[in-house]
Amino acid sequence: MMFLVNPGKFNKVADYVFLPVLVSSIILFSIGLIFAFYLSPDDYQQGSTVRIMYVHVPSAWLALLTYAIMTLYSICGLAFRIPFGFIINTAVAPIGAVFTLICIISGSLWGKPMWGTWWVWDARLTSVAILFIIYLIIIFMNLSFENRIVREKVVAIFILVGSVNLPIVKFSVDWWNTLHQPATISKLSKPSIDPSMMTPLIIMTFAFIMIGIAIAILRIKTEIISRKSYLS
Amino acid sequence: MILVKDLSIERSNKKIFENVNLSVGSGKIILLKGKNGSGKTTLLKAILNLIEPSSGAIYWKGKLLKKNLYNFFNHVTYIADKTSSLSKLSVQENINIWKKIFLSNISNSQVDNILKTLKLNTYLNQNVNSLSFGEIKKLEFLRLIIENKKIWILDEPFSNLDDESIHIIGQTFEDHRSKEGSIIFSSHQESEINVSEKVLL
Amino acid sequence: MILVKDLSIERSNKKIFENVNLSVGSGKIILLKGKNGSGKTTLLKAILNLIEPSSGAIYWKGKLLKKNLYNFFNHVTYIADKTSSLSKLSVQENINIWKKIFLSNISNSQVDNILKTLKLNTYLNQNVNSLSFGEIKKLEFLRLIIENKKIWILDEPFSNLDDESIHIIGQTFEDHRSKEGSIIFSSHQESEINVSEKVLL
Amino acid sequence: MIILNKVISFYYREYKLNLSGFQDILTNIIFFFVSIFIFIFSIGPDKETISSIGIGIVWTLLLLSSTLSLRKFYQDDFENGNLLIMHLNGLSFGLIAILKTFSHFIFVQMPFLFSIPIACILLNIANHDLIYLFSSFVIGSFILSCLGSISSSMNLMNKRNFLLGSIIVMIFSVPIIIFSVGIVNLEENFNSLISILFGILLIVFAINPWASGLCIRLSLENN
Amino acid sequence: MIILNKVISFYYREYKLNLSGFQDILTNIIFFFVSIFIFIFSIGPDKETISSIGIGIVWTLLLLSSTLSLRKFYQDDFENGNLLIMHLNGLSFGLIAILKTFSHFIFVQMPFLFSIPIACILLNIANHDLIYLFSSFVIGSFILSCLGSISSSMNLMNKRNFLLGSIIVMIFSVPIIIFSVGIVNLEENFNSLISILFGILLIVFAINPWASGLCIRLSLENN
Ligand code: HEM
Ligand SMILES: Nc1ncnc2c1ncn2[C@@H]1O[C@H](COP(=O)(O)OP(=O)(O)OP(=O)(O)O)[C@@H](O)[C@H]1O
Ligand SMILES: Nc1ncnc2c1ncn2[C@@H]1O[C@H](COP(=O)(O)OP(=O)(O)OP(=O)(O)O)[C@@H](O)[C@H]1O
Ligand SMILES: [Mg+2]
Ligand SMILES: [Mg+2]
Repeated sequence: MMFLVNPGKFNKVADYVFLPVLVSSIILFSIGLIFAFYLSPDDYQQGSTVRIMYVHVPSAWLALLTYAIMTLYSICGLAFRIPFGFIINTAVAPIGAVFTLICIISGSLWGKPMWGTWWVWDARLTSVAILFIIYLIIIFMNLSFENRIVREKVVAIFILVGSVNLPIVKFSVDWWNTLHQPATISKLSKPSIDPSMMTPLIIMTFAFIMIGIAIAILRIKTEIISRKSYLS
Repeated sequence: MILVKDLSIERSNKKIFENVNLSVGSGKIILLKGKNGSGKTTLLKAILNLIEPSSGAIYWKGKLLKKNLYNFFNHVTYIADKTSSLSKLSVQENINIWKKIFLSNISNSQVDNILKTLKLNTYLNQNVNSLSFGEIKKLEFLRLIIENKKIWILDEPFSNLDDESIHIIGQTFEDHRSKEGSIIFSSHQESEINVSEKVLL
Repeated sequence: MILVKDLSIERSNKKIFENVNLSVGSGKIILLKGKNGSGKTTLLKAILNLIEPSSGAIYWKGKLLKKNLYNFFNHVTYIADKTSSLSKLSVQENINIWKKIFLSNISNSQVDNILKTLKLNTYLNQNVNSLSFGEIKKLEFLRLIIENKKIWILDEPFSNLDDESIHIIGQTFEDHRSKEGSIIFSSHQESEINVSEKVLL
Repeated sequence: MIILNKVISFYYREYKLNLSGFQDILTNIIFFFVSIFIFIFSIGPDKETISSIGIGIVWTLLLLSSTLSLRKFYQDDFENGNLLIMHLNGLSFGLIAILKTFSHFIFVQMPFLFSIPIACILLNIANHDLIYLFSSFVIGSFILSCLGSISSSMNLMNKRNFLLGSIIVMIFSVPIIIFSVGIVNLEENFNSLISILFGILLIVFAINPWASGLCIRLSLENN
Repeated sequence: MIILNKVISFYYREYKLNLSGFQDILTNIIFFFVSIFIFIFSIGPDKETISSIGIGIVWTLLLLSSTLSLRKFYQDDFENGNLLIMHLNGLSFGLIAILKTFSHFIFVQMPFLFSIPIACILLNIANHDLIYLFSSFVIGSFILSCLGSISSSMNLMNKRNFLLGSIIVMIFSVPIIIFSVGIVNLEENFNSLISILFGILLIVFAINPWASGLCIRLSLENN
């Protein structure tokens, strides 16, 4: 598993993996879309707007997952002095931001028919918006600080501090009663979602993951190249 | 007292200078010479521990300067190539502030004297931003007297000054040397000052 | 072309200078000399109509300069004692901005040449605030070439420069003179430039 | 048409200075949203309240942004000598003031203009208010730019009586804002109110090059 | 006790400087009151709403106007070389950060403290809330000063994107806002909430000299 922390090994593994990942993401996406639009039923309450879910939920999960990964790598970078951690942080932040944006936009589109407004100030929505802004700040810090060494550390610390927001996003629906849907799948024993909706959801989730990985590989590789001078 | 040993400095992966050696004893005046961009200012800043050298070290009284920084600062006045007087305040206000922050016990008449030799005495209530460039520069030299330290580190002290002022500053240098003080300064101009050593960068 | 006649200037009721006469013809290089605070900068600014004289007048091509101001400005480049490049931008960005605002049709290769003679060509992508003082000063001279005007008004162009750069600027002056341009500049330093007239303030 | 070219290149320079890239515009907008967040957090998420004070929030932020950037208005260019260079480049002081005012309007106020629709979504401002908000906002922010120009050029001179002047100018913005907010709330009077506002705009716009130009000239003389 | 003398003279200097920048302070306060007027006008004269959101508004405005003055925090002294002089005068970077933070608190935030009572009258905030508001305000504004110090020292290194620092401050102040507004609204929990706020203060205060000091050092190196 050294390829997760070592740039050289990562490059090697990435070369093998990239094409399969890309192909499978395309295939999964096509299947997922077919399922989402043709093979899944309308919801008895929500009608066909329920199909937004197949974009909304995977992107929300990935937004959170990406941030969690960044948090882990920040710890690697700061505590264990593994520079690869900083590389991942820089490379992955925009991807997370895009997922968050997709989540917010799809959620708003969903919210208009369901709740009657595009936006409400409930705990989950607000915390997701903050997550988005945190992502943007990370990106801007990466762009605008000149001194690399300081920048990396500052960004990593910022990521760690910002990770307080993650549990708030995740559990806000349980902690406060809000408009937003509570967790469906996390009830491990018995998902409260219909299996006919479950299949496309899972396929779409994997499609999103694969696309995320593919873009991440590209970005991490360019990041590694741009730092060749000191990575040895 | 100050010993610069094999100092090399890089900025953004670009070598500025390599293996500079320099020693500043008491009663010595040292002149840094070199083209524009040869690293005079950089060297002076490195001596003040503001720039991390890529190799080599600086010693102060035999010990690593870095370990002894604030002790060293207690003996140093630095005049940078930019002036530091506050342009929105008057000359008098600037002097007052300097007297306060450097905890100087210089007497008012002493200040008046220096202002008179520097021909600044008529400008006391004028705002610094309405002074001429050379007058602002001369005002800066007051800090040398107010701070009253052993080591003077000066970056291009003579630029923008007329010959008469340069002469006065030169005399101040001699004075300081005779009091066992040491001076290290950079300059592009030839001056009448009798330097102990000339370092080419 | 420029004729300064019996010019006196007061600032805050204090006489700076009185009855200065000066004429700047084409192909002439005029040097202003004087002590710090003698009013060199003030005179240059008065010529640019930035300071109202208390008596006397300035003529441009026989007419009162004041009446003809923007026409006059079309022929003048002024380099003040402070540099004007934007310190947060890179050298290249500064040059681009200058090219735009002075509507200059100077070619890129010409700029490259000058940068090379001034030894600034390696700093193109460096931010101006990380250049050395002299390099910033040299960068400023690029404006002379980019603006490409007849009359150059320069305030202490040689301070903070090394001898080599002064020599290069001196050659540029000679060039300009041979093209019937005129230069008026102030300086404290002696230089090798063959001035047509020296005005003492 | 040389002067037109010069104006264009003036804006090229302003653009370079203000937005060295897309990310600066984005930071402006993000700043706007974060401020809205802060408001919401401190007021509480009650829908009714939020939509009733939404317009106030937008106006406050507008005012904030224009005060925030006042110092940048002339100060930087004055200190590094670029104001002088512009003048010597053939732009009269009055013209510089006009150009700078527009530049402030475009580079500082406009980003807010573009974020208003989104702000309306977040703040539950009714759609039919949007048009009132928009028009009053455009006019009001331009008035603020003009006033900002006058007061910050007064500040260049760094003399006590002028300090007071710049503060007085700031105070002038109070009735204007009150008017503008009124426009949105009193829809029936919209036309008459907006013409009053427009009148104020014309007056301020006419005074601006004259007053700011004079201040710039005097400050250059004294520097 | 040389260091004590130096600290005292540091404040003498700050005092002189801030007085000459008096109009900035006044501008902040004017901004504060103008914004309050804006809110009152946009809400309409309904007393209930006004007093219910009053505290939130005061808090937000406090936050916004302290971001207003961030630029003055280190920038000026950095550019004219006085930050360097202070350091060479024997004040370590961390100490400079601490002193500057207090100076910001005293010269920028304090004037607001004095305007709070007036704001309370305007906003119909009950008298017995005033004491809560005051104590939470003092602690909260000191936290803001610390955050401001960190972000504006970061800004020294990042030459262009001025607003980024403000945004960071504002994001971090979200929890502070929540707690502080909470203090006033939930009087029964006053003690526990204020101790949370105090805890945050301690953390930020401890980080500040370290973080700001580092940033100042690096920026001096690169200048
Ligand atoms: C802009 C508005 C919205 C945002 C920012 C948002 C955000 C999120 C997030 C972050 C998650 C992932 C939570 C987790 O992993 O536990 C999520 C899940 C979900 N959202 Fe939304 N949402 C929005 C609007 C909506 C709307 C309008 C609906 C439907 C009425 C909706 C239905 C769901 C459902 C069903 C899930 C899956 C819950 C689960 O299985 O855990 N969302 N949303
Ligand atoms: N942060 C930096 N990154 C890259 N290069 C730098 C940086 N800072 C300074 N330099 C370069 O270092 C060189 C030395 O600068 P320095 O200011 O020491 O020169 P100097 O000898 O004082 O010149 P001058 O006589 O013009 O004052 C310059 O060429 C400058 O461009
Ligand atoms: N607004 C003002 N009020 C009073 N005196 C002023 C004002 N502006 C300038 N002066 C004085 O005018 C004198 C001339 O200034 P000027 O800048 O022209 O001198 P200079 O010859 O350029 O000197 P230097 O060689 O130092 O640059 C100075 O003594 C200055 O103090
Ligand atoms: Mg130098
Ligand atoms: Mg001069």
